[in-house]
Amino acid sequence: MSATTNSKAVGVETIGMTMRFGAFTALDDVSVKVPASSFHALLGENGAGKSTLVKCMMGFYHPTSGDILVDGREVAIGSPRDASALGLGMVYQHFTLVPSLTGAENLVISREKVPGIIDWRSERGELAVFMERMPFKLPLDVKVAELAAGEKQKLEIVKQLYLGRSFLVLDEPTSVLTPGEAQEVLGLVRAMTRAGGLTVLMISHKFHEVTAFADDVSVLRKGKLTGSGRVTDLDHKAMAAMMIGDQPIAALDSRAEPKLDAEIVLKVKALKAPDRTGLKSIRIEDLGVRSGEIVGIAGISGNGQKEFLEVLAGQRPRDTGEVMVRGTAYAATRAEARALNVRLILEEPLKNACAPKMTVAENISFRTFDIDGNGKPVNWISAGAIRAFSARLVEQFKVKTASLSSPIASLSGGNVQRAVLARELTGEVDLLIVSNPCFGLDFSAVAEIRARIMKARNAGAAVLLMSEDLDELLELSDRIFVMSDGALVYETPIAQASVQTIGEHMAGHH
Amino acid sequence: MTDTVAGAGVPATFGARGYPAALEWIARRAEAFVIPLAALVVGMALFSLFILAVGKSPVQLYETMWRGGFGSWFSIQNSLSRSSPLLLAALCVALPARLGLVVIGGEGAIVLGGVAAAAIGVVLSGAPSFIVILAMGVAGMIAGGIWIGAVGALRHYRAVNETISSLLMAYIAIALMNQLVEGPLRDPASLNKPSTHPLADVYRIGNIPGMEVHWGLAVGVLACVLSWVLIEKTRWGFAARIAGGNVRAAQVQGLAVGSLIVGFTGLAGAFTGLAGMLEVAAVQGSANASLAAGYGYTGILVAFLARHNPLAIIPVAFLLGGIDASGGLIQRRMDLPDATVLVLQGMLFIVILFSETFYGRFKAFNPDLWQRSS
Amino acid sequence: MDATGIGLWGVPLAILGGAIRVSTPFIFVSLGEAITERSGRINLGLEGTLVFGAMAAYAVAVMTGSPWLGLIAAAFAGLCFGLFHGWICKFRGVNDIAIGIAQMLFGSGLAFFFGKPFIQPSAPDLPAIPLGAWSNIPQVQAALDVNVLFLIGATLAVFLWWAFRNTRAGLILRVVGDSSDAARAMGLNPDTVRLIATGIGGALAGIGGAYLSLYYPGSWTEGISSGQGLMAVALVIFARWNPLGCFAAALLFGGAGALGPALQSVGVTQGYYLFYAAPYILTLIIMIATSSPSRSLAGAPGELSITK
Amino acid sequence: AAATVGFIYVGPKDDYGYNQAHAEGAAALKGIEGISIVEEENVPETVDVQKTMESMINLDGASLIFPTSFGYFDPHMLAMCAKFPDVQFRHCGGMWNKDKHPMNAGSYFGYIGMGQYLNGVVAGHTSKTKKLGFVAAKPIPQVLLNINSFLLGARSVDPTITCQVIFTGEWSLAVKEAEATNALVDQGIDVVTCHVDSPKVVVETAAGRGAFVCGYHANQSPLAPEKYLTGAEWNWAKVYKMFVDDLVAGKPLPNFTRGGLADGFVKMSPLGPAVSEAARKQFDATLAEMTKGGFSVIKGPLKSNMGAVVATEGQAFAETAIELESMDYLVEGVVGSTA
Ligand SMILES: Nc1ncnc2c1ncn2[C@@H]1O[C@H](COP(=O)(O)OP(=O)(O)OP(=O)(O)O)[C@@H](O)[C@H]1O
Ligand SMILES: Nc1ncnc2c1ncn2[C@@H]1O[C@H](COP(=O)(O)OP(=O)(O)OP(=O)(O)O)[C@@H](O)[C@H]1O
Ligand SMILES: [Mg+2]
Ligand SMILES: [Mg+2]
Repeated sequence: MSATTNSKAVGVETIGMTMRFGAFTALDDVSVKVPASSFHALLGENGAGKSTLVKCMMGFYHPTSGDILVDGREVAIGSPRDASALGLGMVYQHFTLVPSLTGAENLVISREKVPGIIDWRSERGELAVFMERMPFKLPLDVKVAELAAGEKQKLEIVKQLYLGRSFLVLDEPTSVLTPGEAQEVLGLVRAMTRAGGLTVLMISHKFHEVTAFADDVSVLRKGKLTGSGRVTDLDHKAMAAMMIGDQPIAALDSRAEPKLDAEIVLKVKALKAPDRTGLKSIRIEDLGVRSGEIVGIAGISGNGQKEFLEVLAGQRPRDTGEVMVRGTAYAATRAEARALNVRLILEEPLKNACAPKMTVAENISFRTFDIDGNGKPVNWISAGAIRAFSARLVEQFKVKTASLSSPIASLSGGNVQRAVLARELTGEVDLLIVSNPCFGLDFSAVAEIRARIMKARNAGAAVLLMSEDLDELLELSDRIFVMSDGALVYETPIAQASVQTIGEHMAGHH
Repeated sequence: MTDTVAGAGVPATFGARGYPAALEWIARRAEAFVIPLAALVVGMALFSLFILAVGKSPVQLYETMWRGGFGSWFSIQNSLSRSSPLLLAALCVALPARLGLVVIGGEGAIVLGGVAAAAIGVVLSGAPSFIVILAMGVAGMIAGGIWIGAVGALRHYRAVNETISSLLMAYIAIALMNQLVEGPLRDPASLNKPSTHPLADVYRIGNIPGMEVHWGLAVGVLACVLSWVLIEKTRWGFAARIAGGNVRAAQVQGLAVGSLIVGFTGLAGAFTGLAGMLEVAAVQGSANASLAAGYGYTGILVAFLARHNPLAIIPVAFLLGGIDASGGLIQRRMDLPDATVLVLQGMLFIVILFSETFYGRFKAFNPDLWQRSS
Repeated sequence: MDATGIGLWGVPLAILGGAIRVSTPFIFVSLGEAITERSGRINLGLEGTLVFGAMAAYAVAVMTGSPWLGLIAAAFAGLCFGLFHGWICKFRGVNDIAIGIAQMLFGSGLAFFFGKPFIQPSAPDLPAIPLGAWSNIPQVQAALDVNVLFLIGATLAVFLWWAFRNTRAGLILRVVGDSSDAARAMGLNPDTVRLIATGIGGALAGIGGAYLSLYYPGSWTEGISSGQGLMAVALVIFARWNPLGCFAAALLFGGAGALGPALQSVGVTQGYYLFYAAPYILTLIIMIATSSPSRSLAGAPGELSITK
Repeated sequence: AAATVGFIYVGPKDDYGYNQAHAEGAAALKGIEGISIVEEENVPETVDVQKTMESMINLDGASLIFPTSFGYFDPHMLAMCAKFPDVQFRHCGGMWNKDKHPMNAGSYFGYIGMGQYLNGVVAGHTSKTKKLGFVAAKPIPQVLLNINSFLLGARSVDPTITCQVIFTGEWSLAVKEAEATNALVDQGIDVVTCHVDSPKVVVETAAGRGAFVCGYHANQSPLAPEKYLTGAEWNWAKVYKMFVDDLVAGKPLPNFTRGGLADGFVKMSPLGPAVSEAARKQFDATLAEMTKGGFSVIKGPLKSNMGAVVATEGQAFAETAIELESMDYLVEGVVGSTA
């Protein structure tokens, strides 16, 4: 087998890469040089062309023009197989593990040379030896579908190491990891670059990661290379300027003073519901969110946040307990949500909050298609009214779309989330339930979304914010809870919050 | 990517690119007609090769087909008659498809709808005819609605795959129909063709005035139009499209997905049950094994060819009826077996379905890509 | 009970014999379809493939006198149908379910068209292995007269079950069926894999058809298949894409199908239509009992349109 | 006078059974001067058959139509009779009734029960186990009469013989027919016959299991030369010729035509090699008696298998007896049920 971690690092260089999708130029004459054994960061807004660039390097896309040099030699990379043969590997932005295969199967089948008949006994033995050398333990015998997001991401990276890559591309590798896990993963590859066994090209939206781990940085903007340099020479502001030019970044409203006696909008009492395995259950003893405050819920993914959210969204039956919104029992029906002004913003909106093939206009009108201007229910759909309504919101929330009748799936992730924000934050909002709203988005989009949430809070909405991003929670919340093993195990007001203590509770060390 | 909402600041009669709005409107809609028609022609050309290969004349074949299916008022009525049950049967597939469900067991709703209608017709015998006919229609719709609605309910509440359950239930329905028609509901006078008691003539549905086609055609067309209005113009249709596009998003919006699924499958089944009732009231005069004539299965094809658009079902069903009608003449005139028509249908439909790959490929149909060389 | 009949024992024996006799086409079609669906495509057209396979096998057997050549012809014809489906469905926007339905018509139509001259002649049968030779009861001998294809089918089921986890080809198939993106990132071409998988599926369906016309019931008529092909495709979902499950489902279907005639033969003569519906009722009940809304369809290939 | 005659079949023309028997009859007309034949196969008993008849009339100018399937009569053929009073319709099955039905309609049928009785005679001689089997589609009078005749023929040889019947529920269902045949043979039955549209599968399966078979509809002896005893066949050529001769001669066509062995509407397949001398003798004798006329299959004392008296001592139903056409019982000795 080919699993070695002590191969020799190679350098990769692109020269004049240009990639067109139809009439649209996603990459325009981009030349980037990543020397062997370096840790290179690639920055850029959403849609700047970062993923496109690295996919061209991997043979996943065939560039319109441009060349690739590996260790100074020009090579032809026609498919991911060719890249693999050259020692080039990539952890894709969207998982490329096969959900119904086990970890071990995923590792073995990704190898370049797989025997016709696989001798699992010896493979397992060799995998066990290999895993010994890895800094984290992973269950290799369960289906990938059953792994938590963080575990999947680690497995993606382990897979690349297992394949003995000399050059590794990481496309937003830490977006689903906790800060601790991110440290661990990036630390590992950083150490390998230092040891001369690996070259890393990382795409990230997180400046602090870039500063902490990378040697060099290149920045793309609208498909063009707008700058590059040593990380040590650049501060965050300079990088941001290269990314977005001098366009302004949405600033967070200053936090209005919380009123301690404000109405409790959301009240959850003695809630018990089965989790997705059906074997365990989540239990929320007592949770209240007042008008004008943001209550954050921290936790490592897979500790019941998703189930809690599903209960609040009416997608999961509960065994016992009650959910009250402004004093009335709430079962998340459309009528209740409308009467009580409850809104939801979820991660990965295309998967959770939109109908991908319906148009932008239709998606924006999901909340309002069945009422008229005065909130009265109507039975007839008016295409004109839907267009007019969504045209206004598209403009107001700066959603970039070719037209209102484009399918929403053709928008970039950031713009999909903007469209959802437009839908959910329009009109009166008394309770806002938010989950990982900025997942995978660039910093300007993130800033804008956070600003909108804060604005809603200041306008009197009660906000329940579940996030795996501790920075986000610390930035936005008034109080923070930690969810672990299906229960809220710790509560702290923001003033006393310590990353240390929260982290310990998240890890279940209490 | 960069331009935002189209149309802003441009005079209403001109589109964003300065072409007359009417031209853009036509261009956008022309695609849905031009591509399938072109496919039809290509399919027919391919079939010509087949016909040449077996030593017959394609010219004669198409001439015969035209005469048998479309060439005269008689032929057109013949085609319309054959297409009328297909309209309702196709809705059994097209409506659930809006919710992302693939239902293939419409045959079950047809036979049970027919049996229920026949039974009610006999029970109410003696009552005024419009009441009986109405009651039969309702009975057929309830029976079909329950049958296919159950498929939807099983899908939503027990996660039973609707494709297989609807197929299984179609077989079960046919067995049930046979058992009832040869057992408790049998008219002892129906000697060699076990049937329910025949409907009195006053309870029979006649032809549309001026046509040799029974009212089922009008009912079918009306049902297609209503279904289209339901899907495209009402909040339930909109909600169903959301649920079909992404169940999770629909749930988050507080839409009652379960009710939508049961409602739409139930309605689909009801329309199909009505097809059974029409077979009884307009054609057979009683319920018997002839109810299981395969309309439910042909309906699947019609719905897929119509891309689950209820309005498109109307011409597609007519095309199918026409091919079917001309099949007889082909047998008689050209000494070709009945299977010729199956081969023709298979070829045509494969080509038409394949033509879907050309949607969105032609600039002529997409005004967004038009550029004025100014 | 007299010496010649076996009375009530006939029922279990008929179920066993029926399971062996009737299940074989279901086994082949559903195993073929399991391969196809595991690659992320669904081919509803196997009914047409089955019927054409039956015709082709019979015709070639009549013309050459060799049932084995007939079998090969059926497999080859099925392969062609499968490859066609696999090829045409790779184009963007082409719906695999719809193409399958059209191919159902096309396959049956071609079979009926070219099969006319072969309804009258008799073709040699595929041989059976007298596994019941140890018994001196003729009924047992008859029930255990097992056609080689049944044994091949059983072996194939076990082999596929093993191969899906233990061979490169099996893993590649599952990768492609579960995630096209993952497959592409590994440098696999999903379209090619699906083409091959659909081709194999078609070939197996053709063999299932050959069994119908060359062994049981062993003649070519236009009514030779009463929807076995379509039902077998549905059984794959029922079997959760597991080859052993397909085998078990086919046996269940064959066995339950023998219930109606067997019960009548021992004098249970009321309500035979309902007995005939037993396979469908039983399958539906098992499906309802084993499905649960809190779990998605376990084992469903991620790229499969019908379960998405 | 040139005339066009239309034939409509419910299944494929070459099914080795019911439809083939009619198609052979139609084929026999093809040489007749001034007559052209149009045929359509696989026409379901729905509005399709109405439109097919209309199309034959409107587009082919058919003046005489034979819709051959039983289910075509009511309502389909009757509707067309009313619509086209100048066209003659003759339906196979014997449902026409001059009090109820128009005069341009009519029916023809053959007394094939007699043939099944002869099948039974041979079967009774051949069976060692004294158990016969019958694979039947549906429990309708025609089928019940065939089953009863088959058993009574056998009982004329040995009154202890029984006949097991299995209904498949459909006119054409290959696998089920094969299963039914296997189930019968498993019960020790050694002679099988059937009444389904296409007996091919039953004949081949039974012979394959080593049982003897009697055919139906058409001559199936090439399918099982060793095991085929005899068979009750239609001889529609004779009937159709009769009609067409009248048509050509310009005579009015009869509305109600029936006949049996004596009239040549029905014939028997040549006796197979397995038929014993004794069987041959009784077969010939019975056939002669039938041809002479006045032979009754159903005659008293006779009970149904539910114990009801169906014919009292001295009561006999000739083949033409109208009572036989609403038969709803299986006679004593038949194992099976009518519902
Ligand atoms: N398959 C495709 N077809 C058409 N256009 C594409 C395709 N893939 C990418 N694009 C276009 O190329 C642009 C660059 O996309 P890319 O995925 O490279 O962005 P990115 O820099 O990786 O953004 P993110 O930070 O969101 O990952 C996008 O705006 C998109 O419009
Ligand atoms: N059907 C389509 N037609 C045109 N463009 C498409 C289509 N599907 C996807 N795209 C383009 O491909 C990209 C999908 O990639 P992705 O979702 O990663 O977006 P992105 O460019 O990376 O932006 P973001 O970071 O906001 O997600 C979109 O930006 C979109 O412009
Ligand atoms: Mg990207
Ligand atoms: Mg992205």
